Amino acid sequence: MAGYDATVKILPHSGFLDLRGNAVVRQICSDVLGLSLPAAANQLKTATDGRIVYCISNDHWILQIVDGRQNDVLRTLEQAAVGLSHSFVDVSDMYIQIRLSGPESQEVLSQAVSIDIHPRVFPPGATARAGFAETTAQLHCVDDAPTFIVTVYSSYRQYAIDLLNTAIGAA
Amino acid sequence: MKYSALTLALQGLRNHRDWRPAWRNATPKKSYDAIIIGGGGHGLGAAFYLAKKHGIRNVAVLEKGWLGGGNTARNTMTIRDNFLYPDNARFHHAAVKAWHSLSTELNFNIMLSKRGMTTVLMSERDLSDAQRMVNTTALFGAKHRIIDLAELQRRLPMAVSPERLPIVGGIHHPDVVIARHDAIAWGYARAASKFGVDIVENCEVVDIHCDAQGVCGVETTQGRIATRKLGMAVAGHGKQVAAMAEIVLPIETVPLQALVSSPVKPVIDDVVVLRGFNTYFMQSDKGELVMGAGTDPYPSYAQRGSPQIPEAIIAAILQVFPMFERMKFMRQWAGVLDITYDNTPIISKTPVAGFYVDVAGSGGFKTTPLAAMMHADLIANDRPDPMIDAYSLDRFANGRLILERASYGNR
Amino acid sequence: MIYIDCPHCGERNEDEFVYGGDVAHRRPEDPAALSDAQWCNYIYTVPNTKGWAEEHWWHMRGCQRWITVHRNSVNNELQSVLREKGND
Amino acid sequence: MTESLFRIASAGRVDRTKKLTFTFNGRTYSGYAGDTLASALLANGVSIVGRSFKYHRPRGIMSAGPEETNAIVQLLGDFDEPNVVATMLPLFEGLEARSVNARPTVEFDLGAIKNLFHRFIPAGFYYKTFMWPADRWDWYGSAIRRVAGWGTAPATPAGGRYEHRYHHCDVLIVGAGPAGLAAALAAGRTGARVLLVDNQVEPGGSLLGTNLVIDGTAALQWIAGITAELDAMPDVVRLSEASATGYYDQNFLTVVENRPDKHWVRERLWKIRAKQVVLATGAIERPIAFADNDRPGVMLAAAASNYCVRYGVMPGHTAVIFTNNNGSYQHAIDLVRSGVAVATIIDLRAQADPELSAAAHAEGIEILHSSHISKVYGSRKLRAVEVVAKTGVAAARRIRCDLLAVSGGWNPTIHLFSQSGGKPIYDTDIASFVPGATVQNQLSVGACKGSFQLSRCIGDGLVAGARSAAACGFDSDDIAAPACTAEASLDIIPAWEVPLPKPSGLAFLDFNNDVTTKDIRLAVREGYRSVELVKRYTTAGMGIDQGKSGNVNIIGLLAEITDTKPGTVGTTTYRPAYSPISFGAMAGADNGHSIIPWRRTPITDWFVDNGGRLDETGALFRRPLYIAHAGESASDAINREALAVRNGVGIYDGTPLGKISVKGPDAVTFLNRVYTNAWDKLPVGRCKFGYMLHDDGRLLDDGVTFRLTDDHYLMSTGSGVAAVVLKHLEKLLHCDWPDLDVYLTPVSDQWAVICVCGPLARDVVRAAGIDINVDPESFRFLDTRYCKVAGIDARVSRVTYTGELSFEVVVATRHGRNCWQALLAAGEAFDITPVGSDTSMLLRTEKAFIAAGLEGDGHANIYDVGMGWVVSKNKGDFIGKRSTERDLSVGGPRPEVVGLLPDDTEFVPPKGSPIINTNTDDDAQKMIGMVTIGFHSPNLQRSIALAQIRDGRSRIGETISVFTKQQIKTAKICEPVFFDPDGERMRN
Repeated sequence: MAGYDATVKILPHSGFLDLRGNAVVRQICSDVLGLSLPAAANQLKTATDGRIVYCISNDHWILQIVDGRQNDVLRTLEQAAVGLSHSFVDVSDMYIQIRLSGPESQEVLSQAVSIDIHPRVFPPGATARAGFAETTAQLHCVDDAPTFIVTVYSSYRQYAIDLLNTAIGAA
Repeated sequence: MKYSALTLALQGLRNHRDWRPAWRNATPKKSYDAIIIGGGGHGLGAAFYLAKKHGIRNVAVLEKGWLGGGNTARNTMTIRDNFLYPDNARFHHAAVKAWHSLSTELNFNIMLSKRGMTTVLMSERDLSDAQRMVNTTALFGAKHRIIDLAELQRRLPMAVSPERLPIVGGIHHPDVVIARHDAIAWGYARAASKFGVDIVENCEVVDIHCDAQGVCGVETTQGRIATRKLGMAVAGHGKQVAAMAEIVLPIETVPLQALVSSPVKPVIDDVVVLRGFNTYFMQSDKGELVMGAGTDPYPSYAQRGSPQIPEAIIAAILQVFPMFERMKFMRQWAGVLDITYDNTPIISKTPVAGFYVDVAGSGGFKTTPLAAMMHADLIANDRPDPMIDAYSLDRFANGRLILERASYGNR
Repeated sequence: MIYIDCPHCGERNEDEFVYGGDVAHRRPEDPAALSDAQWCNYIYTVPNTKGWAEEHWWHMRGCQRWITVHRNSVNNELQSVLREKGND
Repeated sequence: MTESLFRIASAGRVDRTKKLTFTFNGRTYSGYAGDTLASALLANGVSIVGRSFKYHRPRGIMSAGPEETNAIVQLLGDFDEPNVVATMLPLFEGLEARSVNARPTVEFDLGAIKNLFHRFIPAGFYYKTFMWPADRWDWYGSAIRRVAGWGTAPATPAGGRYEHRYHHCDVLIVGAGPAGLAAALAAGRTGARVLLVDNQVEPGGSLLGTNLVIDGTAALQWIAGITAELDAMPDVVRLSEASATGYYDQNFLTVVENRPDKHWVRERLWKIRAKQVVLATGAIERPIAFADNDRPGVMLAAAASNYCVRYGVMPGHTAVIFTNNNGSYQHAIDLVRSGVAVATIIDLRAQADPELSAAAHAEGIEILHSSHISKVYGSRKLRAVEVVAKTGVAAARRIRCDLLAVSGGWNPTIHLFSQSGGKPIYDTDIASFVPGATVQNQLSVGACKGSFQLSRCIGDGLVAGARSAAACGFDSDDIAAPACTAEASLDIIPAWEVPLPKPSGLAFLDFNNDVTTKDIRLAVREGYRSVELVKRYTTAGMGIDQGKSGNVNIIGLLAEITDTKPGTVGTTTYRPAYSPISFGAMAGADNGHSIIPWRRTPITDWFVDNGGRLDETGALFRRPLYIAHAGESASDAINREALAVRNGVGIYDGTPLGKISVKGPDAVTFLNRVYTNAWDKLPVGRCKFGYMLHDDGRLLDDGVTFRLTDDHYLMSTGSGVAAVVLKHLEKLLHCDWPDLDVYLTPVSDQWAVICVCGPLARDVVRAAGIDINVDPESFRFLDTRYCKVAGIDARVSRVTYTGELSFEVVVATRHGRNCWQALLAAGEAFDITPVGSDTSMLLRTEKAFIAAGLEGDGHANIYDVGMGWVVSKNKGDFIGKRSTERDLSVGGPRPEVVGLLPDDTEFVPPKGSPIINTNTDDDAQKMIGMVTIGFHSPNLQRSIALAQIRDGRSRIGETISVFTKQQIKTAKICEPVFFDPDGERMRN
């Protein structure tokens, strides 16, 4: 049986830090990371070294670190934020990432996601945290293949993969 | 005219020209010995029992729309008694029994079918909860019985154990019956009308009048009517009506959705509950699968269905009955329930003398005859039968609630 | 499937949210000062507003923040939120 | 094979190069690609396609759309499916179908005997009989059930694949008839995202069945031009065979697409959120009620001409038209031009549009005004009709025909509009209901708004499309409306029924449920006057077509009988689905795990591979109840595991526990307010057990909270309530205590939790190379330390869920499996035993560690379950405090948790067994408590139980009665802690 023209791949583990704090904390983190934390939900900023920061709400960010140095980053951030109300938590194992790519990946993803992911409103660089079938995902469109990175809770790893493969409809 | 095969045959020869209205469409008098607000099964039933059992026949039932147009019209016809806590188990077991002789008593066929109910259990935890329910309710005469996989397979030969939630066993509830929902309102209306009860349609109560002694009358869209005994049996707007007597009822109004398939020849006799999916269905006499689940997750007065509830219900049913894949979803609807904090009815006196309420049945179709009987008894005697002691409004002032929410399918 | 306008995430389907009660149903400041009956009234009696009401909803499958939603319980009509300006 | 007598030589849109063979009621026929099953049956001269629901009267095809009431079939073979509407089913090679509701055959149906008794079974007859013997409806009910129902539910799954798709658009247009196409064109040209859906196999709607002219060319060419332009627009999506079924809140609509572009998908359910909706759903022609108006050969007028023009099929050779409006004249002319001999138009009105009359006369058609059908000849196939003048004494005339094309007017398809929340209003111009004020972002155009002229449909469609796009911020130039064939207005006089020639005749209003004019009169006579009561008493409108063709006639007749106006009678509520949807499409794609996710811990697979009996244990995890060795029974496995924990060492996967990081300067204040106990004195590196209540006093959760740093705590919750607790805590912070400076972060999936428990636990963690000193003096009960276990970064704590010496090893999820294996390997020398949750339930029962969901089931407060020691008396308000105090001040008996030691030590009291007062017969007083859990304890070598008993703590030492299986067993009430009451073992 044929299927939609799209492929699913599990990405290697990344580091993730969950960052909470007010505008002052946001500024300090931006300075320390050399990466400006967006102020509004469902925006992201990418740094040249591959770090990505996703804004979840106006006092909540998730920082993705790809070089495995999340503990160092966490320590540096903690030092910078001493005395300020904040919460920085290592959540590297909370999430796993799936890469969905191919000309029909939008058709596949829209079987599980109710938000609008049409390229007009969800072009490369767009992100959103939204319902993903029976769980939640951070969605990130990275190119106009199109390719979507779907970040889900790690206990839902198998569920998310099975779901996407079923949606693709390959035999 | 008495309903029977004989009169039906005679009328058949006379082109049915002699049938008279099943109930008199009355214009309200200036005053009544008792008034019931709400012309559904509960309200019409209360009027019937006031007339029949208590000899109070100068009674009016005031209905703002058409008879039986509230939850009597929007339910899934299932009459069950699988309740956990003693007060509820006792009341609901008696409530099921109260249906049995009703067709004869009313001379109106309410089409009571003894279908039985089979609950499909899909985890050891559910099985363990089921054991608790079965063991507790046995004390009150309920005949619920845990059944093993082999017996479950015999009762529901089509059921397939889903991979994700394998079936571990079941419960058989032999006493569960279904009845034609609209017929209960019509049957009570006809029988009450015969006793002289005035049934007034399109008559909305807009205010309740009280004096130093308590209730003294109601203001309606058809004028003012005096009474010293006022019963209320409304669903969906109980809070608003009670507020007219300055009573704040502890209820919340929540939609309950249901749906039917297009009709097919008989495939299943039992009412089936899929415990793991919080879903149930049965096949009506007309052949439709009638399906339902829990109440909606937020309150609303809008009697509107939503798309996700039928999807979830049908997806769940297909997990266990995959051969229904090409059956067809035909119609969905939503009723609104008044529910209390403990999902248990209020059949009670109120702080206003002469004002009584039978509300918040949480899907009170199944209790219609008994609740109506108890409400009538309460109105006639101004004191609750021990059967409904626990359903008093007082419990919301002292915290002695009957928190059934953990129990079986209680919604 | 109502379409709830989250002040953080924009309009989202209701199945991303969890209903959390009427804003008017506030927990008393000093429960100890209340009589048993007054306290029970708070616990067991909700406003059950018919018409427009302010409600708490939790955006569980989004920003995970509690938000306030204006909804008409008679017909599920919703009011859009006012957004702060100046977000970059 | 020669062409059938009913197929027109070259007309229609069927593909004559593609011949298809199909079987109906066991006979093989042929048709063409482009046919529906209905058109193919007509082409083969099949007149009886079904039997009616109640009287089993023979029925023929009535319509050409989703309103069909008679041609309801059962598909057979690979496509086994009940209740398929033949008028909407595209013919395919090898199609097999049969009539429903006929035994043994549709031509000779034994059920038809009921037709002879119809006078004895009017509407609602069952309410009046079947009551003897007393209340044994069951006897009759089961017989009646067998004759009710339509098709047969298939016995096996069809194995089709389905999918759901969410879709957003600026403008959704429902219906690709002239109005919808025009709207799509206007909206599409602005650049807006447009979705156009239509339930037919090709666009065009009503135009497909007519010979109208647009812009000087055939309408079909106009359709093709627009379709091509739309298909070239990148942001316009056009769906065929896609039926809009539901219109929900905030412009959320569902559309079922049959045979979508992806061949492996059988049906796709679109879930659409549209900024603007244009409804161009057209109108449905309605019949007229006259005697025997259901005979095979009686068909709706537009349907008859549609079969000729669109499918090249003559539904009959000699036709009579019966109408009350101008619309049918063109249909009559189309029939004649297709080769059908049309003898007569019988018009209820005194006059018709002069031009149309002239045109009809020119085709040789006779017109009889102020006349109506009085009689129909031919019960199995129409042979002739009898016509009489409305007034006067002219003798009845008999006209031979095999097709009677009827039009009682048109009902706008307002179903979706009504579902959107709008109220229909009655329009006397068309004698039907039209949309009232819109309530969502929606416009109705064309026939569904009561505009039947083509030029208006197109003009209004263009305007609606442009306006809807403009509302979404897309503008463009106006499009000029094309010139169209001029059409006369409908000029209808309502005809809800015509007089019956004899009182026993039957004139049908709802063909699907066999509801006649007499049934409506009977209902009214019996007091069922409201339209809702009439519907319910007679079942009118409740059949498979949901009243699409019959409802307005019923409303009209009801108005006439009750001497009011149709607008006053009002409609019944229109509800989804507009047309039925298969269960498969409703459920969507399924891989067995779609609707309930299976969350996995890193150790789940190990249990799957090693005999773990998995069970649902909350929060979508499946955990092992026990891990059985080959040949071992459940109770043997549980006993073995329980003995191992008490006497050796066990290992347990605690990963599903909820974990919440609590951080901020006010963290300790927050904990003090949400837990019953005080948190001020907990040092860093220590943890403590806490109890959380609902504000109504019920138990919410218990668990251990660790202090990691000065202002950072890690809370653990029960696995099943993890999400509930997070929501509860976040709501308190947001709504009640916005002043508290605390951040909560859920971290459940971050950590794997492995519990090593039992007297030998210390030896095992040492053998696994734990790199801290675990001596009792340096690593005390309730200490928590960062360290390495088997080389893996870990946080190890001395907490217990079994009452034994325990080490809870917490590692990052990705290392969970490795750590588990390392501990198993290290424990091999100590015969380490993996244990399941049934075993831990037994162990916690021995220790009376209370389960919030069992002992505290809604009635019991924290004192009742014996946990008063967790309540701090010296702190301010906390959640649940006031309710707990209320219980104390209200007084009265309390359901207290105690232990039970059955006198028969082999008797395990079943869960839920009532504990009864044997001195009373009063049911209400009899039950004084209930067993919450019972076990046979292998460690105590006897049965034990926990129970909730009214004022049980003051009765310790008494003997009580347990009611079980209609027997009474005695047991002694005891302190609930059965094992190691002083807790020495866990502190060891």
